[in-house]
Amino acid sequence: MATTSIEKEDAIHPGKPVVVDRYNLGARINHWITAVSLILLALSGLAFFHPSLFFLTGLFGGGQSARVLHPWIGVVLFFSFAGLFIRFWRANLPEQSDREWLAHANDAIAGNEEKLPEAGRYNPIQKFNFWCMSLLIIALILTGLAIWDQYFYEWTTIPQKRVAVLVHSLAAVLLICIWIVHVYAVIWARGTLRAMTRGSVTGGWAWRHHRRWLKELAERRRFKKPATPAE
Amino acid sequence: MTNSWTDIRNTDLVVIMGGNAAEAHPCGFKWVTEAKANRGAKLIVVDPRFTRSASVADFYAPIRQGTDIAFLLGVINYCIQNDKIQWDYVKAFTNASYVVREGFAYKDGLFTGYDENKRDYDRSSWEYEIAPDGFAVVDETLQNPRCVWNLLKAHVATYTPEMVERICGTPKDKFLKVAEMIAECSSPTKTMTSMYALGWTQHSKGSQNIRAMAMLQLILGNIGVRGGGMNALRGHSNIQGLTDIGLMSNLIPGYLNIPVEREADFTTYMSSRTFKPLRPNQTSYWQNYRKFFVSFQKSMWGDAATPQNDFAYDYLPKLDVPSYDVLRYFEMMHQGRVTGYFCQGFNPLLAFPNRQKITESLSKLKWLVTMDPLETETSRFWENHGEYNNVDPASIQTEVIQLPSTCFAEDEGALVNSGRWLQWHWAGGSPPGEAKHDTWIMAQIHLRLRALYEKEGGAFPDPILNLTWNYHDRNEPTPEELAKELNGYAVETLYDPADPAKIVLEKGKQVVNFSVLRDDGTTACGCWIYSGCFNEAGNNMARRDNTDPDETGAYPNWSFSWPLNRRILYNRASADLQGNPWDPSRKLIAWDGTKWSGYDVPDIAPNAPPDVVGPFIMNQEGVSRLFARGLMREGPFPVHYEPFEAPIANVVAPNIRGNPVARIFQGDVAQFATSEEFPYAATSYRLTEHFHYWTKHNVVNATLQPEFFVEISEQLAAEKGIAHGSWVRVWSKRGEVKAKAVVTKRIKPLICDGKPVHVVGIPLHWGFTGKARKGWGPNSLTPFVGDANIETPEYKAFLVNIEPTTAPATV
Amino acid sequence: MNMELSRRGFLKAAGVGVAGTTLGAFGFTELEAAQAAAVRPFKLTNTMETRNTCPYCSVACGIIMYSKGDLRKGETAEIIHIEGDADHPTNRGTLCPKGAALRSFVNAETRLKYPMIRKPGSDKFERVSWDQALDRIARLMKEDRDANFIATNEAGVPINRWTTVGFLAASATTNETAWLTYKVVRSTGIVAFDNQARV
Amino acid sequence: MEPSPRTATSNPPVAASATAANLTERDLVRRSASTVPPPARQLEPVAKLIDVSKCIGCKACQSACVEWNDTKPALETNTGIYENPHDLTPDMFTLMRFSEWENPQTGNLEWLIRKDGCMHCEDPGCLKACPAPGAIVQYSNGIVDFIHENCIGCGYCIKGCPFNIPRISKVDHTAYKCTLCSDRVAVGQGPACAKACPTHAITFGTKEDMKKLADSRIEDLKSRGFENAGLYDPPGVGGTHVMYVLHHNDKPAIYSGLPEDPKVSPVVNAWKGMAKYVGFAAMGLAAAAGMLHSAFAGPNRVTREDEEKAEDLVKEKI
Repeated sequence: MATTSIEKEDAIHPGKPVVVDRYNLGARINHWITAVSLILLALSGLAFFHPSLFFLTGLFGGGQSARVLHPWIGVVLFFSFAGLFIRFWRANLPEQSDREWLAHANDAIAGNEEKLPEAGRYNPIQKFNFWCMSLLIIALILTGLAIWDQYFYEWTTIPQKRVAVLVHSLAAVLLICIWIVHVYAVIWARGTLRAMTRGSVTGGWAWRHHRRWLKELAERRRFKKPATPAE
Repeated sequence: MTNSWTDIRNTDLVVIMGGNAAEAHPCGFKWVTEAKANRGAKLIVVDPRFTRSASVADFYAPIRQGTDIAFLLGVINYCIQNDKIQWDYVKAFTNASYVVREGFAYKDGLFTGYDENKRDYDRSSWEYEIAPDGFAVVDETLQNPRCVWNLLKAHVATYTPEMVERICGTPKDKFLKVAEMIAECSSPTKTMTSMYALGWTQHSKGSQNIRAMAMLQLILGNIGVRGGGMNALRGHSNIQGLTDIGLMSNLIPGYLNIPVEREADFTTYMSSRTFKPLRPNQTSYWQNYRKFFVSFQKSMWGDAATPQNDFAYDYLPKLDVPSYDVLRYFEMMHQGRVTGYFCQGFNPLLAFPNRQKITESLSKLKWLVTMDPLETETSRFWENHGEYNNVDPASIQTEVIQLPSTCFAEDEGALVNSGRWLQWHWAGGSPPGEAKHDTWIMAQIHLRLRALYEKEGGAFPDPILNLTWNYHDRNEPTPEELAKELNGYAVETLYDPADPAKIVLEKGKQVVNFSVLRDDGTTACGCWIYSGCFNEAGNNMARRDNTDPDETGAYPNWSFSWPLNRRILYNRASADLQGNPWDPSRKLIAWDGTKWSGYDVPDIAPNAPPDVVGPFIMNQEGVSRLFARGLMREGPFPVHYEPFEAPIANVVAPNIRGNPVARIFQGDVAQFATSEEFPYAATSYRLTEHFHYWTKHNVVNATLQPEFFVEISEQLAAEKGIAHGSWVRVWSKRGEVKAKAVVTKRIKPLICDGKPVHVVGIPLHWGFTGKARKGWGPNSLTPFVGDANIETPEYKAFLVNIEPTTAPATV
Repeated sequence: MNMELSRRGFLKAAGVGVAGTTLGAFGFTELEAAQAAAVRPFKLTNTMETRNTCPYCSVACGIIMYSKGDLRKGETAEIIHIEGDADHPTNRGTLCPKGAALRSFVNAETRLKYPMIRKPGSDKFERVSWDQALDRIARLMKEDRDANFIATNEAGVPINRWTTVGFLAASATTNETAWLTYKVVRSTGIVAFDNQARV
Repeated sequence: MEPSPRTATSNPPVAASATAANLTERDLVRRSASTVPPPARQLEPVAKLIDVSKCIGCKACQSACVEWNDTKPALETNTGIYENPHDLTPDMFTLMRFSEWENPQTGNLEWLIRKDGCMHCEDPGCLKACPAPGAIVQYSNGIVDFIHENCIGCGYCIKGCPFNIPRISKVDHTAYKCTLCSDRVAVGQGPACAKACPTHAITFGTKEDMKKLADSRIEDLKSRGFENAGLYDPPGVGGTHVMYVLHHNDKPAIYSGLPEDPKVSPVVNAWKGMAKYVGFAAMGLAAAAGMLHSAFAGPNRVTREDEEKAEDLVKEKI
């Protein structure tokens, strides 16, 4: 059970404060490629989604180039996210304790984390986001291919394309919503962002949000050289 | 066409048989759709294939190719049996009442006088009984058993609906429906038009196909009336003009004849061309033959044509055979008896039957000159194109000179449409590269040959050295100059014979029309039937007044229609014996008690009384001929003969193969197949997307119909295991082609004489040059035999076999 | 109803020239100079019109050729468009799929541009000048005519027949070309003279 | 109402003064992904009437269309059918479609030939679907036209069209279809196909006139035994500016799949309607929820105590 919530790169640097490695460089690059792709996709996609946002194609050098770029960025996103998926799917598998955690969702939203069961590497909301993202990205890539007329026109019928384009836009909307939640959560839970910039969090952050993860790391003696104060 | 394209709007019934007007003449076919939409006219299509014409027809009946005569004689029989005859017309305007001489008979498919060895008839019994006064004997009561009507009745009695079904494969009920619809047009107020083309001519008895329909039209009273007529839809833009101007072995412009060897001098020549009327008071317009002939000679050789030398009669070649038509000539070429050949805008390698023979023939030439705006297969017959033209260039010793000529857009002049309108056109584009006008090329050939004869002398140079050549620029005669020669002019000042002081026309002026031509050498006229096209009033061919009084479809002031701007031939026949129109709503001309007038130029002297002078002025009888006398080589009535390659034996004359008088060359007989080896009845045709072998050079048309195919029924496809759109091999005794298979419901097997007959349709537009995909045409397969009268090859009915195959190797 | 069109009566006799057209008849009484923001610019503006006849079948539809450049002014003229002549009584402006694509015939890649000769046994055409080609033809003709012309038959009757050279005439040339061809060919005594009428 | 051009009764003008275009921005009634002011004038609606019963399938319309529009459709092969090119393409705006139908009532073969191409819907699905402002416009006379400078090549028009008409060019990646020869109509001419059509199976004029003409054609067809002859002017798309006279108007599908009751697909309507609102609402709500949460709950900070707890834990285990 517990083994799943630890990744290879996770390690504790004793010190004051304690610093915990959460994401190695590869994971961070992978994440940011995904993030940038997603933002570009959202911007270009929204430009096609509603006329009032068509001006956003200007960011891509115009409508034609936005149309050309969007699906390619989609491909980048897909593979990039696939990388993240491979890295993190185990840590995002649901656990028995998640039920209990979710039963106290109000406390989670209110920030009363002490009332919650200890979370592993990811809490259930994060897991939910992860799986939503995964499913939506699969839906987007599949429907995206169906409407990528330049290369795949022959693969689907027009009625299928119509469904595809509708599903694609709804999936994109949902994905953007999930993304908003994700970004907000990062901002709300202070100290989170450094996990994806520096790759590490403070021990306090881990204690507060992912105590079980921290405990397990400690339990297994996953220690590295002490963090230098400068860090 | 006896009528014009625009006249078709006046019809009540259109019969498309022996043609596919919608597909081959779409814009002319417009007038069929107009007649349908505006007059409620009906359209019948009779064809082996359900064509695009059939797609808009009110009634379609299938027929086996090469059996049209049986069908048409069946309809005539139906009309006679059911008394659907326009009697007044038949009695007054046809030779129904003429009594045929004793000794004439028909039995077992042959008329009297047949000589099997010569494959020809002694036609002397096919004549009227002539009374001591020199006129033909007639029996207006039609009681005489030897009168034409009774002979006809007996002749067509064989062709019952059951017999038609047996021969043609047309189900009896469908035949009867067609016969019934046609028979309705025997009413004087209903007309039918016949639109036919190469589906009738391209048979070994093509002329008789047409005659059979002409006879039917006469019985129904449909010749000479608005919305009626026999309308040959000519294939090419100026094939009418080239025929009129007589670019044929045996013709002089205006349907005069080149002398034959036994006509040793002009007097002998003229002795058989007096055209004495066979009935009192008849016009027999050919009595003017001598005037036209002499005027032609004057236009050719001017001052060198004098009364003393019989107007240079000897300058003309004299024929030892009826004609040196292309079939005969390629046969000669094949025998190595030809040195050089010119092809001006013509592609015989693809256009003539039995391509293998054509290739061999061209390979035996010393030289070949082609003149064309486009690449042709003929000019590259020596070039290897893999399976598509499998020849060895090194072994072909023919020198080929290819001359680039201009196309329509770059030249000026007149083209004659199917309705005999001479329409002038103007040049609008610059020729590509060094391409030159045909007139320049022909002038250059003449001038250089002439210069050689002037300098070196040689074989009989007189006709070359004396050829009239008084053009402003000797190197390139202008279209106007040439048109004026065709119209004719006064060589000397013409005086009125009744009043020698009165000048009719001054020397050098254009004649008003052929009525002023003379036989004494004082007039010149290149082509008498065109006379009037460019007279002192100017270039009448360039007229562009499209008014049409009372919307008759005549357009009398648009261009010029030969003869004399007449729009409907035999228009006198549109009125009854009192001179009143048969159908007042379709008046054409009428007699007002003193003269004829109306919407068209009368076909008869304007003051010729209606009850005296017959409408068919070119015939000695003054009436039309249901009985053709000796003018057709097969006989005075059509008879059903099978094609030389037929899927069944001739039901009415089982011992006769093909047309008994069609000319066949010995080498070709061995290449005629039987239905045992080659069971399927093939036919060739045009598609609407293409024009012969030209449009495969046109990227647009190539796109619209890119690749050679054959059409077969679903049943034949199933029998042979041929998949839709797959490759098939089609072969005859003369060659093979590979094509894509179009499997269609539009072709269905026919039951003929109890046996299923499968039709294989082979369109003709592909070759090895141009933009379209490389392919073959039907002429790799077609037999080398022609019609008995005019030698048109039998492209429309032959036998093949078919099997699935693989794609040809690409080259 | 379409047949009720084009009752314009007498038209100018000339077949060529720039024609003004009354747009008023089609509803736009006031022409505007407004910038066409959308529609493609009308491509026939400032072209020369020349009346001609479709060279394919014998319906002989009237056509109008639109060219850049005017032959009558001695300019080079390039045909940029061809369509049916609405004033023509037979076709009323309509054209079949061949006629409607005439421009692509005029400008076809496989139009011939230069005289060519293929020598015996050769596998290619070689370009020659017109003079070379025509002199060669005249010489070949004369050689054979002098050798094979039959002036009289056995009975001594002049028959003046030349059977060893034949001439196959076109089917789409003008009457005037046909007549000149007739004159030139007949004057030589060629009897193997034929045309497309037969096939 | 301003009268509109009719079927060309004259030849195209060539003088510069006579060829100013008369379809301008101010004649637009709809513009994709944007709004237009009400047009200054209302042109009389035009229509092309295709009388299938007069059509001989000669493809003159295709030929004239290619020549007028200077397109270059590719040379294909024969696949056992008469359709060439095999489908509409960015270079072939109109196509004759052939179907061989055996009439079960009469037993007769009927070769039904339909000229396919843009129907110029009154309620154009392509325009509705188009995301690019001004790439698809509709003029007050009913012509629906693609403006290539504005087209982004996304292919949404293909999804919007109930008739499967627009095609995206592989060359310039913009959508192409029949323009109803807007450039010709703008100077008082009919479309090139209508001008060329040998049998006048294609006619062009005011929609009202074309309906009258259709009535007379239907009457003629009924007199010839086609009881179900009728006009195809489908109301599901608000009527069309290209209409058919069909001998069997009760069975449009036999004409190479002409839609029975075409309308802009509900999926497309959902996509271009509901989805937009729902989508914006959802994204807005998500953002708003975040803001509200942040306002009420404040940031979730790691405390000193948390850090110490962590340090303690680590010390304990080392």
